[in-house]
Amino acid sequence: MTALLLRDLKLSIRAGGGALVGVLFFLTVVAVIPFGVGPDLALLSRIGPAIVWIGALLAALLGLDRLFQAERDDGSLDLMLMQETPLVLTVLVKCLAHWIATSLPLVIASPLLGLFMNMSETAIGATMLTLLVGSPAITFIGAVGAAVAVALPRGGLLVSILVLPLTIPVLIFGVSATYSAVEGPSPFLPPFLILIALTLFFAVIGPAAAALALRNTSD
Amino acid sequence: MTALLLRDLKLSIRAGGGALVGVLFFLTVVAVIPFGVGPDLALLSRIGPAIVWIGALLAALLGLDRLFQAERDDGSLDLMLMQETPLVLTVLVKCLAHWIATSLPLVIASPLLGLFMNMSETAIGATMLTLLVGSPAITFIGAVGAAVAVALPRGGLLVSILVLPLTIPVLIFGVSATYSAVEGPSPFLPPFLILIALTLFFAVIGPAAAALALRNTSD
Amino acid sequence: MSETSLAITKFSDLANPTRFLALAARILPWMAAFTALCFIVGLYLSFTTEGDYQQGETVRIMYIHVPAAWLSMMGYTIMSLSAIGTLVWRHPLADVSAKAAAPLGAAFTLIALVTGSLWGKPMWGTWWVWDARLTSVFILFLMYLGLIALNRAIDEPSKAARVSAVLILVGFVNIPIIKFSVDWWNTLHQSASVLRFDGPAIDPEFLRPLLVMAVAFTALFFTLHIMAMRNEIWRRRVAAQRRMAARLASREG
Amino acid sequence: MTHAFYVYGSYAFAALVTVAVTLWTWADGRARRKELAALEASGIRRRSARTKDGV
Amino acid sequence: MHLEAANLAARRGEDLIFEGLSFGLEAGQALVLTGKNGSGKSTLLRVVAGLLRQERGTVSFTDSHGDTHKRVGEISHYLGHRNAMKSELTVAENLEFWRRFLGQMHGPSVSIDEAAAAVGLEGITHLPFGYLSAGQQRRFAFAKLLIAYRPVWILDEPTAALDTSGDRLFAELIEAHRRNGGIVLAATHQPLGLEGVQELRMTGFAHAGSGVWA
Amino acid sequence: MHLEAANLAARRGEDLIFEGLSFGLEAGQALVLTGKNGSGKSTLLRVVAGLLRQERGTVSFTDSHGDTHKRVGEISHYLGHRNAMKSELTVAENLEFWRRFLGQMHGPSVSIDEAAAAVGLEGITHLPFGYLSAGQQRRFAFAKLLIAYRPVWILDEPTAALDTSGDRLFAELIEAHRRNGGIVLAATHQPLGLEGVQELRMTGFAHAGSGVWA
Ligand code: HEM
Ligand SMILES: Nc1ncnc2c1ncn2[C@@H]1O[C@H](COP(=O)(O)OP(=O)(O)OP(=O)(O)O)[C@@H](O)[C@H]1O
Ligand SMILES: Nc1ncnc2c1ncn2[C@@H]1O[C@H](COP(=O)(O)OP(=O)(O)OP(=O)(O)O)[C@@H](O)[C@H]1O
Ligand SMILES: [Mg+2]
Ligand SMILES: [Mg+2]
Repeated sequence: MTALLLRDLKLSIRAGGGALVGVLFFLTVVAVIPFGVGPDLALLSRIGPAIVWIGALLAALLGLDRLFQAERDDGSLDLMLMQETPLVLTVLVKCLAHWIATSLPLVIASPLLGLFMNMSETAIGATMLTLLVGSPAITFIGAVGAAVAVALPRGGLLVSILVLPLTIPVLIFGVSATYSAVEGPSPFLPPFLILIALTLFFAVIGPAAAALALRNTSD
Repeated sequence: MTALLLRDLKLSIRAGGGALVGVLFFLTVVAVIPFGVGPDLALLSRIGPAIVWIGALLAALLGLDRLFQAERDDGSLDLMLMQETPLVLTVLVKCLAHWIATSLPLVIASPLLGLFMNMSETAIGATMLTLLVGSPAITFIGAVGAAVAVALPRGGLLVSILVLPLTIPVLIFGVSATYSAVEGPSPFLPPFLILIALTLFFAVIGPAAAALALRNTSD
Repeated sequence: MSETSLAITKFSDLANPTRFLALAARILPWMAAFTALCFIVGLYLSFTTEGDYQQGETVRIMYIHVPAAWLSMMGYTIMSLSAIGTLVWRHPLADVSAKAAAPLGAAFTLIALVTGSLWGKPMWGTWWVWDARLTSVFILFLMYLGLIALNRAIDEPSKAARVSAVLILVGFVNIPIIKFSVDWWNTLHQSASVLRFDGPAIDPEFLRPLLVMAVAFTALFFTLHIMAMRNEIWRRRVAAQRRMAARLASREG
Repeated sequence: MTHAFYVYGSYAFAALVTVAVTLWTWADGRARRKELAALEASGIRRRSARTKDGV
Repeated sequence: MHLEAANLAARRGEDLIFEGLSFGLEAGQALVLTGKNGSGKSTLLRVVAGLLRQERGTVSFTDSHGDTHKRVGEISHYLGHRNAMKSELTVAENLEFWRRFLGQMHGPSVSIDEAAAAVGLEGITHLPFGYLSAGQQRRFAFAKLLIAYRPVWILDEPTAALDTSGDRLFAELIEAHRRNGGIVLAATHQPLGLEGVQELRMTGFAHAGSGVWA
Repeated sequence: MHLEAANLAARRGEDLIFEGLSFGLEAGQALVLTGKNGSGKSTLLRVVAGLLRQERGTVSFTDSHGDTHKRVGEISHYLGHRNAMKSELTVAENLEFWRRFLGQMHGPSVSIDEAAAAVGLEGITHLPFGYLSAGQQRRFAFAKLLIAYRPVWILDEPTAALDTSGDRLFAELIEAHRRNGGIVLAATHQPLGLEGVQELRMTGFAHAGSGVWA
């Protein structure tokens, strides 16, 4: 399984440039928002965490649709489906690799963006923490969409449509945990714990559903 | 050439439902935003144009990277390269098809989103107009990246470094033109004219550069 | 030849679209009549009962808004049950049922959304707010549309059904969110007053038309669902026969 | 009536959608039945119809 | 060791491609599928590999201890029309990945360099897979079968794109696998030059369109 | 009509694959490339088609009016290892697209249905290309050569994945093209069964590593 993890990481570095696309897209989003809200720094710092979260969510979508399609196109998926290793585990590892290649760099880059958005230290820390904990959930949900996309000849927008509505709870709790850490009055822990719960929940449901979909699309 | 246009449109419709999907995608992205920034209608209407533009950028990026890769993988690119029709024209038509399939539906749906985001009529009109004029530029820039991705199998990183930074000016002038139309005080025309100039500039440079990259594909 | 076709007849009897068609032909007229009757009574009641002292005449919107909202959730539940049928028993009728329910569910969700908006303007002073209930219903609508788009994008019906089934089941998490969002987040929207664990807390004056309308909408849903299922079976039958014709032609030709 | 527009608007919209969906379902069924009849006329018949009844 | 398929039927789209198909293979035996294009050879192989669900019938494998496996894919190598290699990675990286991902079963397997030598291409494993010629790619795809032992080999036109020396080479490797007690199923259009094999001629389309709906 | 290659040399990566290669083909003639895997057959064909830039040498085509074309690709059909068809589209849509995209040249060409019949697959052009078996796909890829006339056919292992009747069919189509005055270049591992062809044996690696740097 480490072999799969390493291979996928290698591939995204060699070919996709996954990490950088994500980070650059993220930067683009963050660069554009100030034009929208104007140079009002107080407002910027207020919506900062939300923008960072939305940027991370959208950036995770880039490249996600081909997570399994690329494997199908060259026949690797066939061999993976045949193995004794539970397919769920294979999916989980591929999710992990995708997360490390695309979302982790965003988590690491988020403090920089926080500075751009004039966020306080607490806000930056809270955003980073919630992102770290919450972004895997997005990848797991996305894996279901990616597995469904194997039945489609090509990837594209459809996958994002199927995936985005399901990610909303993650976004809500991620953002609200950040805000309660910064402004109060509500405590930080409850939404944060729910966020962790969501990630764990989708870490189970996502790969299982993706594996189910993959089993049903092979032909 | 109309044959190519029609084929590409057909392909993107087959792959996922067509124009409906573009609109749905946009709706989904926009539905996600209020969860992040909260249901503050005044704020939403202020960041509305920026969000709509970011949505358009994201939609254009999803799938753009495979514009020529898909053609290479099944060997169609070889036949296209051999033809007498200037390659620039082929690239231009493919860009056009991509734009019609992904960006045009967004342009048409943008008023609806404006309503959701509680934007004023002027803002909606201005967003739609700037999107219509500016979004082709994103496609043309993306085409260069897509072509480079084919020429350099390991050039994934290059693509993102190349493409995303170039789209930032388009985004910035698009958004700022919209805002000056709505709020003033700066006049609408200068940024709008720059936006048109950008689109025209990239309409020439983009396909030419892409064709050059494709010609130099090493195998 | 006759022997094989007999075996096939038995096999398709097991899967049973033919028996379904026979059944549908028998009960559809009755269901249509029942639906019409319920609507006549329901509409009569909704326009003759008293207005609310607080909400005035707008309370009449409730008689369509609430049944439509319920049905939007029920439609998805039916799709989820069908999805289980598809994945576990691989029953072809389950595929058909899920596919036929999607546009109907989307239609009722749209009604709930629009009537809710029309109710919101006089009550809350705005067409739309991004509160939890409203947004989760909006997401339900998007999910319906997404599933319809997915189904159309895969052109092998049984595969489309299996793939959609997985997504339908994953998307089912949204249904409890819709139902309980008003309890979990305090929002503008009314909390449950009919479908509660401790019985309805609503004036019988309003309850009567509401329930009749709910029955009418439900009957309409099922009538249309069976009609749509029948259409889908016919569609597949046409496709199968066309393909058979093409194969035979290419064999003989 | 106080908010006639909203009330009648709601009813009108609901009626519009339900009628549209009903008509669409019905028309779809008719089209399918026509196709089946056309196929039947061109001599392609269902296997089960060949052996016994069938609807 | 025994591979048994009983009364198999499979569907593609809505059409039944074959029906009532049975065969049995003992250790060291091979089955060669022939038949014209579109007759269902690949379909049958995918059913045996567990990649396509059969409509009816069973496939089962009994190993040397007498245990029966229902999922034949797990103890098989499958070489399809596509090579299952990433063109961005080098040959060595590709093979190394599959060696580790597939894991070792009890049986003879060789190192990556030895496998490359066995398919006649030592010394170029450092090249990215995408840089190789069609035949070289096919050879390395075959090398995958040597680096991790699996008793059953399922091969779909293994010699497509190979030169004549490659054909001979593959035939020898297959024979060696059989001598080791392996079982081979192969679909092919050209004679593979194997000895003492069973042959199954596919004809295609049991009953066109005899689906649930028609 | 005359196709002339003079003193060609081509490089793959940094290696010179062949050097000083010349040939000339008149109307109706055919050149068959043979050689082991990786010997540069595909490379040569891609150089002639203009898809790969040669290191040295020239390729030129003189048409029946005596005009000389430098870009041979424009008057050629190229059938590579990959089929250049979209699996999402039906066969008919694919062929229709290529017919319109390639455009008509002065010369015999047939309708899509006739082309499908010519490759032995009439009646299934309404199926999505991706649903076809490997051999059926190859046949339709070949049908592309019939729907738009090009004097020169450049074929890279045209009969890969074909059954024996398919081999014969293709040989006949190629012969028909030659009788019409066409020129054919083909790389192959199996004898194509063509009559009176020139043969060129590729050996590969003129001087390994004799690049600018060595
Ligand atoms: C677009 C806006 C709206 C949407 C999407 C919406 C959605 C829903 C849904 C899904 C239900 C069913 C909930 C359940 O069974 O627990 C419902 C019930 C209900 N809605 Fe709305 N609603 C909207 C606007 C409104 C407005 C403006 C009002 C009135 C001020 C309203 C009043 C009610 C009432 C009274 C119920 C019945 C609650 C019960 O008895 O369980 N809704 N709505
Ligand atoms: N989704 C589908 N819908 C309808 N028919 C299909 C589908 N997929 C495959 N087929 C058909 O199934 C048949 C069997 O294909 P298969 O790939 O098994 O043939 P094959 O014997 O391997 O042929 P080849 O020698 O060309 O590789 C073909 O006629 C093909 O057209
Ligand atoms: N980018 C590259 N760098 C280094 N070597 C390369 C590159 N691309 C191709 N080659 C080598 O060029 C040689 C010629 O390949 P080519 O595809 O022409 O062979 P071929 O004769 O068509 O073989 P086959 O019969 O297998 O199709 C091969 O040895 C291949 O490894
Ligand atoms: Mg095959
Ligand atoms: Mg070659």
